[in-house]
Amino acid sequence: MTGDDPLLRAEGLEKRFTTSDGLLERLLGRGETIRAVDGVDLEIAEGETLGLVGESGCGKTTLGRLLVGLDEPSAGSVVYRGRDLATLDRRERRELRTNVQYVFQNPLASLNPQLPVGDIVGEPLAVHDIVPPDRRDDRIADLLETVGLEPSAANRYPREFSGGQCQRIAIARALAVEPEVLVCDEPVTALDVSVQARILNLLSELQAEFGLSYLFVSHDLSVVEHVADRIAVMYLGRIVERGSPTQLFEGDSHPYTEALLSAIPEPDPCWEGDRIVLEGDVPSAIDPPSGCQFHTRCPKVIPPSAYDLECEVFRGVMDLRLDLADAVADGGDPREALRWPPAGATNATAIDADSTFTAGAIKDAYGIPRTLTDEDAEAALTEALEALAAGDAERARSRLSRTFESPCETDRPDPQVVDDSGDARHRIACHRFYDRATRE
Amino acid sequence: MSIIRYTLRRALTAVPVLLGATAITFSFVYLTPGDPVDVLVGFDHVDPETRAALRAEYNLDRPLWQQYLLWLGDVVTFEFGESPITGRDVGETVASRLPHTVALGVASWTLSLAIGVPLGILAAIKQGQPADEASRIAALVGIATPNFWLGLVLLFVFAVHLGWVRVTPPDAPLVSLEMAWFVILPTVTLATALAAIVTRLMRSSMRRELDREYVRAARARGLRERTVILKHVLRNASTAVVTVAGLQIAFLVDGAVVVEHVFSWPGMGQLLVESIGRRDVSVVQASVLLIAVATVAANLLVDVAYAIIDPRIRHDR
Amino acid sequence: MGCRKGFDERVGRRTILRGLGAVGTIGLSGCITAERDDRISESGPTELIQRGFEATGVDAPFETTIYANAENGERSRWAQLVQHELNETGLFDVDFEQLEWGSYEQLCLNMADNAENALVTLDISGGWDPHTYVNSLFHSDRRSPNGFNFNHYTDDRTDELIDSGLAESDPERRADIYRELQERLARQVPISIVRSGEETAIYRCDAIDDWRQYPLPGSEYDAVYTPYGREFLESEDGAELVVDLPATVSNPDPVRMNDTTSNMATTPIYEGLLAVDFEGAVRPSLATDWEQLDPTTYRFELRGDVAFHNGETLTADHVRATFERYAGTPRETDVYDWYEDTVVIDETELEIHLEREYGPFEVSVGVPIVPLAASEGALDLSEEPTGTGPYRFDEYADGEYWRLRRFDGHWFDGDESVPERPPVETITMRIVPDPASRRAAIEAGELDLATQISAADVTDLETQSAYCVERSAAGAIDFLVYPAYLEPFTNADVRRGIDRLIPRETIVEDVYAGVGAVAYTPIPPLLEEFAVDSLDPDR
Amino acid sequence: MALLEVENLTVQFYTEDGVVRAVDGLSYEIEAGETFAIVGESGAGKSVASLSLLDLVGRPGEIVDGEVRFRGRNVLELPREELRRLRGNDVAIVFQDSQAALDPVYTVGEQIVETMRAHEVASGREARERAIALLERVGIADAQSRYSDYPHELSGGIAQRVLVAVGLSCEPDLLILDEPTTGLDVTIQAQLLELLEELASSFETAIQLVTHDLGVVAECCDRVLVMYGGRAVERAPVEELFYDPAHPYTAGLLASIPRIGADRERLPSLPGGPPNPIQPPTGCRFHPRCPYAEEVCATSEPDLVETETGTAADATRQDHVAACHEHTGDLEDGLGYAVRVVDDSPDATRGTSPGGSSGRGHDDR
Repeated sequence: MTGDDPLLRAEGLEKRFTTSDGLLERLLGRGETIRAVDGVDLEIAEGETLGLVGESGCGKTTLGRLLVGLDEPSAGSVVYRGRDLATLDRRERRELRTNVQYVFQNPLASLNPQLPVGDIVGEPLAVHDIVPPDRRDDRIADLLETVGLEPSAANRYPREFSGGQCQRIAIARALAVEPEVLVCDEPVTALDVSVQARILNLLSELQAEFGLSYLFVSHDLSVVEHVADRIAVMYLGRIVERGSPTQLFEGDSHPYTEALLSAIPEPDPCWEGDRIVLEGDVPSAIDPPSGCQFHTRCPKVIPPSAYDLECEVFRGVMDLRLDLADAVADGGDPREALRWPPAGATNATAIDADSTFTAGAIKDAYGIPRTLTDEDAEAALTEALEALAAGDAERARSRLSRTFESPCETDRPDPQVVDDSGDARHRIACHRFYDRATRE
Repeated sequence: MSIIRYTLRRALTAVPVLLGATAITFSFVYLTPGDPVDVLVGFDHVDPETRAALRAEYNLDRPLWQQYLLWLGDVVTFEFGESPITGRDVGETVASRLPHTVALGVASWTLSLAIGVPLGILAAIKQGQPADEASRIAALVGIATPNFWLGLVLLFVFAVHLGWVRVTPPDAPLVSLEMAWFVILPTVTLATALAAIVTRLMRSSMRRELDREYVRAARARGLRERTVILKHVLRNASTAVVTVAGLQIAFLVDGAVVVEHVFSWPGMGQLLVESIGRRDVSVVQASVLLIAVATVAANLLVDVAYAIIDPRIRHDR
Repeated sequence: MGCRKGFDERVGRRTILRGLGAVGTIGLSGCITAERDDRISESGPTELIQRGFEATGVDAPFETTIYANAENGERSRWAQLVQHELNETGLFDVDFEQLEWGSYEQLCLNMADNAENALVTLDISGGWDPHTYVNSLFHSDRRSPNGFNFNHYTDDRTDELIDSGLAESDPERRADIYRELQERLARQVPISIVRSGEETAIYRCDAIDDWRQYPLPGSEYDAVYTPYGREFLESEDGAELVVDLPATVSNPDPVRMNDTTSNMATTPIYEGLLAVDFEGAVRPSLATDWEQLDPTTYRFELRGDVAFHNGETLTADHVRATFERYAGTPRETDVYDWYEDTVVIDETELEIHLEREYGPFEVSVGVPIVPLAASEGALDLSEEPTGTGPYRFDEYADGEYWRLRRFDGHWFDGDESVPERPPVETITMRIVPDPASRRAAIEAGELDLATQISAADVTDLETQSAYCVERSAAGAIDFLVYPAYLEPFTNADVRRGIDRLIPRETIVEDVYAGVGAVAYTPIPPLLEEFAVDSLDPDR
Repeated sequence: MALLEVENLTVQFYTEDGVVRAVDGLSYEIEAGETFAIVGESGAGKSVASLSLLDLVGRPGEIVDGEVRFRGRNVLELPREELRRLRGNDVAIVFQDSQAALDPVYTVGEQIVETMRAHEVASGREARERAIALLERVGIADAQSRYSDYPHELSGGIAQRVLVAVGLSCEPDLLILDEPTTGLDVTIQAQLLELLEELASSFETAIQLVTHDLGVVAECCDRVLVMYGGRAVERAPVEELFYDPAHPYTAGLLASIPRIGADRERLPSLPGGPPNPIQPPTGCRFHPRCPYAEEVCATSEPDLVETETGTAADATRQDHVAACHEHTGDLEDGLGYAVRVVDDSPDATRGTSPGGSSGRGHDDR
């Protein structure tokens, strides 16, 4: 489906924000840089729907804004029909705005409550002077009908409509200028399931009717799966995996994608699969983790090759290591940063907060077996925990970080093509797939 | 961001504001036609040499920017020099008037809050009930009553007919019981409109906050209604009032001109009006500078108070 | 008491464009009206105006604006009466506008330079000499902003008459000159004089027995005790008199003084060589005797044993130093219009040489005689006004009050009409800027006397037995300025026509509640020998 | 006697356009320790019903009828002070919008401590320690420093956890969760659901979960009540509801859930919109949207009956009840949908198994 010349292509797209706004901050150099979008390549073909998935704060909204030219990229380029957006002049930019439209997450908030629906939908017609004034009312009625509303809705105000209807109005407004691309930012997140389904159906119908291309941004894979031809999964400003839904859901996938997928509640009370629950929130984009940015939460983080450790076990060791590093960096009591006293520690091994750390209790708290299968690893861990118990957090930290350094935290994984057979190229940026990729 | 750092940051931004304000008033005062020397000589046709000598005496012959810099230099050393009109030290003149205005301003500001805040809260809680309606009417009357008229009415009723207070200030120190007694009428006059504004504002922001989810959540947590209103709603609602209370400093200066006139109160308002009438540029500039400093300081206080009340301000970047 | 005179003269010449209040005199000049009505005969005002319109090629209705300053309600009202009369003729379409004082002052001072299409309404107060009323308003040297010749009226004969009036010291000849001048002005009507004012004082009858009002503003409180004027205020010895001041005292130093208020506040402090009494007669004060040796030389005999408040004793050197002190000061023209030098003959005798013959010399020479310490710079009169008067400066609370105390070292020994020392020991002048508050203060008993009360309040309080009112014709006139630089006002017929339309009686009776009198000529009836009873404007 | 008994609860809102019956004769009960779900679209009245349990419906709403008995005492008739003691202490609510439900000007810790103090559960240092322990308990890392964070400094997931901690602060017997996961990322939602399950078992707290997301219901609830237009249309144990929905509305809801691998071009969806709250449809309120509606549906209002027997439902019994004429035999053609269960190998985990789709799907007809 991707032709030679995609409708919209992004190359090496980056967007950095700086947190400082005041003169003083700038003088003191206190500003911190947020890498909201960090080197993204992307393309959308004509008539295609690209799903963009990720958690809040992963940069997907920023990416959407960059693609429609609402924001200027810090680096990289966006090419629309072969034209680099950066080279466009004002008029062309204006034209582009009519070709690429945006539908926002919160339908009610994005509609001016003071205006009747007819004016809201008709506004872009007037601004871009698309339809002569005398024919505007007809066009507005057409548009409202297209999105499944009565033409009489034109005389009413947004607050008189339900969430789903407001989203229809927003879509009608976006369609008013006959765009080629619609960027839908979480268009159904705020809606009820039954309404959600109908909006999704509407979007598909519109695509079929007008040959629209969509960039469909959502955190819900089940929704994206439903509408997208291809899916890109984003984590902390980078795209970690992309491919067709089938490739993502039926073949191998990035551990992050797996986690997202697993998190969707199964509407089946008897389903008893294992759920992958990621710990914590998305890390801050101000100081993103090194290497593979997901390594701080990844359940399948790769153990150092020197040791023979299970993934889950190593995850526990990693968590301990990272928490300890935080504690040392903050200079506080390690007990405050560590899982201490161990949450949910109900058995006898749980120790009250005032007693000293014991290696066993810490291991329990981090889900590490009392004895590691790998002897060298066990020795190093024991040594570190003893140091910690003795109160030398710094020694414990350095011992741990020297011994248990994962390749995931040192090298940034490049996307590897794992499957080129289907209708899309399936690429994953994860060290686990390096072997396979090189094999191919 | 800590409160101290926040305060410092806000204070730094006040410096250019002050510079700008003084530069503007400085040029404004000079650009208005009529010159102190004209007033001095009473529009008489004096010997041109005398006129020139007088102008030189007060640097009026120099280019405007030089005058401004000279003046600025004086200001930072707190040397305002001598007024060409009165021959008195400008700093002393202003300093002798300032306490009166501060006393009146602080008193009426406090009174307006003391009346407006509880009344606003009451009206918000009793929405639609007689107490609310009464406060609405009272506020409307308060806003609509001109200070000048109210001041005179109070004067004739309480000073002339009832004889409870004096018409003119007593010969007593500013900080004395007699003076405090006298200040009641001007304070009430000046506070009335302010109190009315505060009442309406307090009411509307309380109403807005009362509809917020956290209020319902606080009730759901089993907090006493008193706690919900006074601890939660009031604190959130007070941000708007704090902002307006700060802006009212400027309003007070404006109102003081009229109220001081009616009550023969020797404050900054009268001084300013008088000095403008006499083209006493040096006094006008010093007064305006003082008012600007006061306004900026008040706004700084408002910002800091705001940040203390609402932690989001401190963190917003 | 001569000091008075210096002040009056100064006040007049430098003039105070009065922003606030209305002061007026009772109708001394009412006699003119009846005669005038007979004279209007052959051409009425509208015919005059029409004739003027034809001559200047202006079509009716002519659009213009009449202005007043918003602070002065009475002035605004009479301006509107004029507006109404003009619009009634159908020849004019007049707007009325109010400006605040500062803008209004600028409008007036610059109207000719900006060729404003505006009629402005003002008043002016002068002194005991006719020169003070005509020079600033009509002399071509005094075109605004150098004076109050607002519409830049220029007439060589007028200038000549004004100048010769000033230079003539023979009273008879002066009277002729001013009569001719006023007749000329009545024909040309560069401005229309509407009303002559009146000085009023209102006081509590229980606090003050009888009050004599000085006719010129600035010298009101002379009446407390004036040996020269044979007036004093009866009261128990050591009493305090509380009176009003309409504004703060801007500067009590005679060479820097620039407002009436400072004048009022310092009148009892200073004395000059000669003074003008309540009737306008020149009286000896610090000088016991004087004679004109030739047109430009006057010899003065000083009173001996006169003490200044700072302990100095008056000598001829004080007089000389006082005059010299004016050089290069803002008030230079008070003296250097005529002063050449002083020859000290001995301690108590001196000759003053004039640079030219000077008509108003006797009313001008009474500037406040100040101590040598002030002339030498050791004493700052701005901070501490010091003279030889019956009261000395006690304290000033800026914006609140100005207080004087009896000066026990005053030279006067008492005579059959005035006691040796003033019964009132303390004069407290309370600064009450608002006229309504002044009224309230007098009603509340906080003021014994107030001088600046609105005409309406005066007539209101007059009816109450607790209050007494003292009025006297004053040296003030209200007038209407034409934009005489602008067609059709360039035409004298137009101005004359409008002049006749001005409803003077209504203005005095309705607007000023009968305070003041209708007036047609610039020299008020207070100056009896110079005022003109009747004039034929069409002559 | 159940922990909570709701009987014939009726709540009205007086709006400019007319009277809205937001909750109309709702009856149900919750046993101690049970997790009970109320499901429905926006505007179905589920949030209003929850607020009514603590008499928190403010103007312009009013509870016009019914009883809410908690441990046998009618909450709606309690004196003010007793009602206050009940709120937060015996019954706590976790509101939907966690950021809005926390007072922005007080720290997280202050608000937890304040709640404990209001019920004299703990105060001073002890309250502080308990608050920190609670924050840890709900899985907040670095609870000590989070204690002095302001709400705006929290992410949505953390804020929701804080709200749960506030709810649990006085160890209530019943915790009402109003759309606790709406607006959260799926990953955070998963964390929270896991937490709820754990808490329900360790605190022995009964939970009333209000949600529109049937996936969430399937995850963690024992019994479900489905609301439509202010009324209960179906109530059943969770398995029965999912495998044998007795009301066409429930069936429609189930069908419209997007499912990974379901491989449907179009999502089945319910036609039309929610009923007009001011003038609800006659008869069965769902009939205008119901594909199986017959004449009787428009004229006669179906009662809530046991699906098996067709006898009138009793709020106290944990049966499968529904309000559809089908179950009283009044429907001529019957309900034409069937539930298809796609069974995968039991050890399959989603996403990673090559087999793809899993779970059970519901299809129209």
